[in-house]
Amino acid sequence: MRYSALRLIKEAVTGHKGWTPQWRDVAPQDHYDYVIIGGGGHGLATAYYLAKEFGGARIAVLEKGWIGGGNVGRNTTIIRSNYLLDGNEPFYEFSLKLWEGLEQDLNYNAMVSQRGILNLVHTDAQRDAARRRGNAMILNGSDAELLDTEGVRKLYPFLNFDNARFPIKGGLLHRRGGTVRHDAVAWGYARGADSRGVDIIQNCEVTGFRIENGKVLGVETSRGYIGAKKVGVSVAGSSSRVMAQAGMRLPIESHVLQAFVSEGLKPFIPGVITYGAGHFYCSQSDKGGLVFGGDIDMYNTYAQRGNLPVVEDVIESGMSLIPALGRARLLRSWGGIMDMSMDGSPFIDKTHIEGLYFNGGWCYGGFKATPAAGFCFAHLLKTDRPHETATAYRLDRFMTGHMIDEKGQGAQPNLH
Amino acid sequence: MHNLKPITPLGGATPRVDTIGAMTITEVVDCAMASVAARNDQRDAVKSALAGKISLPEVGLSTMEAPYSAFWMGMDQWMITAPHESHELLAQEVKADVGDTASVVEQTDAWCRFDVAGQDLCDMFERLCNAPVRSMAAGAALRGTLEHLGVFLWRLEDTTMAVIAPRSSAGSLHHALIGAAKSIA
Amino acid sequence: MIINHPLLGPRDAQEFTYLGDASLLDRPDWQVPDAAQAFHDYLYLRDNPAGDHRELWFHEQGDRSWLVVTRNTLTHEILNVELARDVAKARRAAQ
Amino acid sequence: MSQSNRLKGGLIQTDKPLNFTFDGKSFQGFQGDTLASALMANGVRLMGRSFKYHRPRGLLTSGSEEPNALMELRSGGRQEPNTRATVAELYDGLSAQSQNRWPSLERDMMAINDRFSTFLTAGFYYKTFMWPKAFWEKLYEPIIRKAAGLGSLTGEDDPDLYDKGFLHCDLLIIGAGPTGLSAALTAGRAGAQVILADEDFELGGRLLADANAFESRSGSDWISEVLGELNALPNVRIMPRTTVFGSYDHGIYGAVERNADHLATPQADKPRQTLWRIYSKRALVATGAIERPIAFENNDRPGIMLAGAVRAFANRWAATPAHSVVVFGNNGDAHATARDLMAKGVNVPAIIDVRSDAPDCAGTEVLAGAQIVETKGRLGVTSITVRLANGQHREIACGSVAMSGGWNPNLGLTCHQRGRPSWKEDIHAFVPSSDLPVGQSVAGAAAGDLSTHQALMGGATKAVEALNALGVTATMPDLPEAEDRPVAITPFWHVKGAKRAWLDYQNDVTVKDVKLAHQENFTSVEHLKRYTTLGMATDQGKTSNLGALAVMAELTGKPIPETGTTIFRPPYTPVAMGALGGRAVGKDFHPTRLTPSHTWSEEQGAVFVEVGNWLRAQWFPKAGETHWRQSVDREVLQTRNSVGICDVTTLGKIDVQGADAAQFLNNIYANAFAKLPVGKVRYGLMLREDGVAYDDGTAARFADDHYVVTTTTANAVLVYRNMEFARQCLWPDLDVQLISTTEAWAQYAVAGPNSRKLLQKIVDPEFDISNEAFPFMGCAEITVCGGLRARLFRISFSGELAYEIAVPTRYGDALMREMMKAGEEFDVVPYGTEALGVMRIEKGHAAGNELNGTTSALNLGMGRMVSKKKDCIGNVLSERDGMNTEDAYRLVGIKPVDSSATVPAGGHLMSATGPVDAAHDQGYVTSTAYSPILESSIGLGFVKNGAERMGEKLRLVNPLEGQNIMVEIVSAHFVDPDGEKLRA
Repeated sequence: MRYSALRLIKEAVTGHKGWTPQWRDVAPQDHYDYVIIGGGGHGLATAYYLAKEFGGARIAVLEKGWIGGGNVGRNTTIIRSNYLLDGNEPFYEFSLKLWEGLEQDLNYNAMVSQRGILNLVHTDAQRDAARRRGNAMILNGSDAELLDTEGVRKLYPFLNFDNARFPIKGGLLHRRGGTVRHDAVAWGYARGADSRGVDIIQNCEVTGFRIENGKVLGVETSRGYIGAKKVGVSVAGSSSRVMAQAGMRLPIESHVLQAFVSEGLKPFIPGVITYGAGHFYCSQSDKGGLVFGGDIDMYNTYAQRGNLPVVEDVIESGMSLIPALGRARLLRSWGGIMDMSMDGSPFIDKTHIEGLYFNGGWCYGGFKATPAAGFCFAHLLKTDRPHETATAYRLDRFMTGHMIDEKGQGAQPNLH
Repeated sequence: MHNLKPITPLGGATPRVDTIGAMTITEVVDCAMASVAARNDQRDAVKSALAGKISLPEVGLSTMEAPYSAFWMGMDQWMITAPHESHELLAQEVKADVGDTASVVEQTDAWCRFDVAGQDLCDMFERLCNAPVRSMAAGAALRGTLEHLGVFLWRLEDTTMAVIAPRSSAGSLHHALIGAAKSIA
Repeated sequence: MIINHPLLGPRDAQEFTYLGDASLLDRPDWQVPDAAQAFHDYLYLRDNPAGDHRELWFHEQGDRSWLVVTRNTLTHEILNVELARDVAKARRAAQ
Repeated sequence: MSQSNRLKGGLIQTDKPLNFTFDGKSFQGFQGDTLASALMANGVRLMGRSFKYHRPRGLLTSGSEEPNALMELRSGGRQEPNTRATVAELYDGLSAQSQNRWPSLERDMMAINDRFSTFLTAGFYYKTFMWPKAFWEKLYEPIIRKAAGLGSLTGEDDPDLYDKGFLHCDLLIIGAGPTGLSAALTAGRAGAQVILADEDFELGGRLLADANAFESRSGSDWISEVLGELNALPNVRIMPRTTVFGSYDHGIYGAVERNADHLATPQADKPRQTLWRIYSKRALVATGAIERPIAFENNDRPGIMLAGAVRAFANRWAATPAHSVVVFGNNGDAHATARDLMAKGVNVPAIIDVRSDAPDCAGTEVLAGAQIVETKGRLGVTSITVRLANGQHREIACGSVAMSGGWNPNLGLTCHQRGRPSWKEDIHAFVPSSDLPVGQSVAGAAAGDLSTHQALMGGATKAVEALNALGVTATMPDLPEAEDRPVAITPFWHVKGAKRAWLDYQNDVTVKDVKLAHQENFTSVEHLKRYTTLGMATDQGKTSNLGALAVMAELTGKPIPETGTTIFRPPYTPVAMGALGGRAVGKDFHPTRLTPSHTWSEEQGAVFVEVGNWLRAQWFPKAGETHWRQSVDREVLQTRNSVGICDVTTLGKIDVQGADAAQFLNNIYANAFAKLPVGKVRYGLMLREDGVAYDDGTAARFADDHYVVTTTTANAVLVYRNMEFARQCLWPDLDVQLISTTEAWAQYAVAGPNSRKLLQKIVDPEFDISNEAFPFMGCAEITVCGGLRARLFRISFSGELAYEIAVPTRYGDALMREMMKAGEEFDVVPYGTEALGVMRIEKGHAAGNELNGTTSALNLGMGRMVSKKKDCIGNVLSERDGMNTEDAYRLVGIKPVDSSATVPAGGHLMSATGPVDAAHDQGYVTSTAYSPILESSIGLGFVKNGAERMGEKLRLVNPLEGQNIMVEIVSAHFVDPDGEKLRA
């Protein structure tokens, strides 16, 4: 079924009886060409692009709960391609380009909104780093502008310019960055994949791999054994748990990132702002809620909830940047489990087990990567070669010394 | 004798005293401090070396044997204090006692100290730090955080708490103490 | 969270700095033939269990002791707390 | 309008009238009123508009679960949007405005959405607004955004103070209704440390709202007796106006106390609210239950309320929504509302009870087996249509409907740690299951025990259990005889066949939306919520979630508990951000650290800069200097030509002692330290275990067993932490003791050709600091100014003959003054961090911009320093291939070919003639400065294989700012490359 304004009108006058399921609930078959483990944004996008771009195969997505229930359903909805390093920026720029055509491609309005993302700078050294980054972005075909204090003030007059502990000295503005209605991304990919014959199987937990002679044959699941020529794992915070079933240890720790939303407010914050002197970033949703976040809780965890000190840390930062926030109220906080890698950058790679592929280590950057991660993982699954924008995301890069460390924090996952 | 004039942590020539409601906040400068850390396996040796001066307290506690006091800082580590006016060279003095059994470091000016006194002490401190102030007995000493600062809290008496914080942050600490005192005044 | 410090009793986790997996105590010998592999595995690979996890916390705003905390990563229940120095010494002695 | 809907009695103080305004109209209420009860008493039913369709909205509830009556309170920086009138305590002068309407609440143009509601179904926006492509951001979204949100912020700074504090207790009791009071009495008498917190300003919970909770005495009588006793107990802390909003790990609860929201403005220096972190050994959730509505046709008109709320308004606040109130319910409790209203003289034309076996009720007609099928009234209900058991319809005029679909235990805090509730069939509601947060128990209505008797007994019993677990003996108190009616309920969620029956009042989610979600396969409860926005409003679905779940269960044919529940997340009710920010706002966001020369520098008119938490003098402008460069150039030239002084106290200083101190330093530094002689300083580079350089500094050896290590300002804390890790965890057998002395010593760099001469005037004459006696990289403990102990280091960051001198911090100010006096004859200059930066770039010293966490010793040109002959952190992994490629970055100097050009830090380097793009990137510029000595802009940077490219011309591009210049790669040591000055 194609979505359009016309269709909406037609359904409205006929009592909305014609809408069909956006994806089917199907029972697993015995065998697939590709089994994607994980019905999150990445897994669904992978299935979608496998079916669309690389055609013709039998594909299943296995999801232990309900699709879109992981980080794609609990993030702060930001998209951007404002990375510094060679291994990253072309990939994220590719992703941003896919975002820009996503709705028409999927025939699903995910509300991709390029409202601009502004990284504030507060010291000369931060400005130098912003300049290096902005130039890297432009040299990679993305966009960036360096604003001075007055330039920032024009966009966000209510920031704390006059009584700040760490004065705002400018910012790096990435106009093509913005936000997306996150749940819709999962549903749009699910609908697109489903319409191309992908089996989306919810409530199907993978409990083990069947591996013989170094080759994967299929997966054991809560709904029985499912054979597969190739298995792609795309399970974000559960990466270590799932890959442990294949006997692998990963350069990954699981941490919780809390996110927050305020009560609905009349339009206040036009774009996305990130504070350079505290842990705080914020945008406002089309419903009016301020959507914001900050740092992770710092300790390994699989509990999808955080603790109060980080809530306070984030809101102290927010208050120090936007003193008017004091009268707004925090409505809800939640936590998602991040697969924090050892250099803050992800993996899209084959494993040493034939037929087993891994996509993970996205830290808290996974949402913006969704289209490209899906595309590149599909490319790898199909061709056994990394996509040209994802060649650096190797699992062995710590052995070879090719880290991609945007923050320069080293092997300390909670600092990336 | 040198002729250099000291300034207080708050930058004044003389210590500052503020009285707000029932609380008095006093900047304390007449306090020399030296840390004593026992060398490996020398804890008992250090204790006996210092026995003539002060008995070193157990975890979380302090001892006061005028003119010296001591509070527990960490594993096998203590802070010894004495009046600055008479014991400016406290570290040298202590080192002479302990010899090679301990590492001694002058800490006098690493810290600022405010003695907070008054009957609303607990009401005030429960707005500042997570230490269980109501169950801290006189003599208890602990290290914790107070408004983003790492501090020692030393319960001198039921109604008096010494707050010892990094000297460079004296202004911020003082501001926080004043704010809390006004809040409960 | 509250960490029951072996010397100090219950202390707020906010006073601590988190490092990670307690296997970071087991720094390899720098002179073994496959030292590069050993250091790679030591520094980069993690069990990352969903369950009991031994991990290093530093009481930075307290007595400055490093602790080995055994904590369940699903429930955050803390099962055991030891002084890391004691653990490290015991391991050295055992080797 | 006088208080036309005010009844007799209640707990308000009619002798204390309070004036207030709503949308500019003046009203009067009484002390004890909420804004909601006062408006109700004044006959106001229309209080808001719904989010999507802008339907008229009135009160639904009497408590914090209110979804409809949201208003803006106060104005300017204190304007507070989305305030629930039901919890806003009335004060004299209160001014409230309605929100999310234009131009007025009565005539809201956006109500046109309601006309188009058939198009604006759940998730309609996912299916349209896609063409033309550019129109989403240009046209559709701006329109949607304009309509978004409810109330507004003014953008002005919030002027109020907020406190944060910490409380400790044995037992935290959350909720001071019958359950909480009975628990508090039990625990208080047992001597335990008790905190009793309630979100209301009046304690008592439902006892305040129900007329006949006790058999033989009034509720308020018992409440005051209990509170009287509790108030006298020093171990009990009673906290009204305090919402416990979150349950966190290990018994820590977040609570917000509203200290001054019942006042027009807080008193001077007093907080508006206080955030309390409550550390409890045990906690008892006694948060009661929340009534649920019934979905029927147009059940959202103002005047249609929850029955328990109507009862609360009548009994506690002596207010009624109308003089004629119909009751609609599926349970016995609804009848109590009818009885209480009639007792207060309110007309109850009928009780419509869906139960075919509904009992009679004296004074009114009970329409058993009947349902409401339609309501009328544009801005408030005027009549309802009832379908009787026999199928006939009857219209009944009324100004209000009091509805009850039963009661849901208030689960929030029991589920904050992801506990899943279980289904209790006799009350048809979810109750807490056994997976409660550690230390928590639940009693009373929150546990599904809905009678007053059960509440009293449950509270006391659970308190005894909790205290027993702590080793405190407690006994059950005498409790009054209370009603113990069984819950008589027939599950009933929605009237079948309704065209539009509301589930979520604020977000306009109707039964039909749930059906559409089901049709489109959004059947998981999380999908349902996200697709329809059910339960995402400011009330977080407190009154709506279960109803929708029941509809979905019906559609899927599964029982409700199998359909699931959404996850309860903190906060329980919305919390002002100000309270979570506390005092850490504005200049107080972080502590400010001041250097020993701060006061002196201020006197000189220095410009300060934030360096971490430190404030450092950036430069010292002189009269006539109009640009910072003039000051900085002068400071550099004067230093290089004569002598300058800079406060470098901020550098980290760590005292390292112990028999194995030398071995320890050997392990933590990449270069060798064991053989450093006493009285000498050595530069040291620290690597992370991954081989990347992360800090540098010096170590001075004062004795065989005593070193002082310096770190960069930025990494002082990190290095100290890592050294403790090395000491305790990696080499626990070494005899080493560490302590920071950063703040103990005021330390100044004295640099320039005349630095020795200056210092010779300061250092006491018995210490020979001549070049021979005290050569480059020497250190000594000395005295100055006639006997003050000091430390002297001959080290240089500027490349000049230079020293660093340290004295106890209290004398730092005086030493600065003495040195400036002593230096007058040399034209001494104080210099700030800018000049410091210029000189270190001229000298080619790496600093934070170069030690950026990705650069190795090799990159920094110090590869040979990394010892291969000892065990040190980082040396093994620094040898990985990827870090040692031929084209690895090398630190170089960068000079513009045209000396008038400016080198931008952050510029990228390209080959002189090749393409300009990322694929051809040759490196980047890390630090730049204008060198007044070289009279040129210069820079440091990393260039691929840079060490072999000296003299090569590269193109430096800065497309961000439209720059593109030619530069030459040169040695990073712009001045004195052979170090002759240092050693002079």
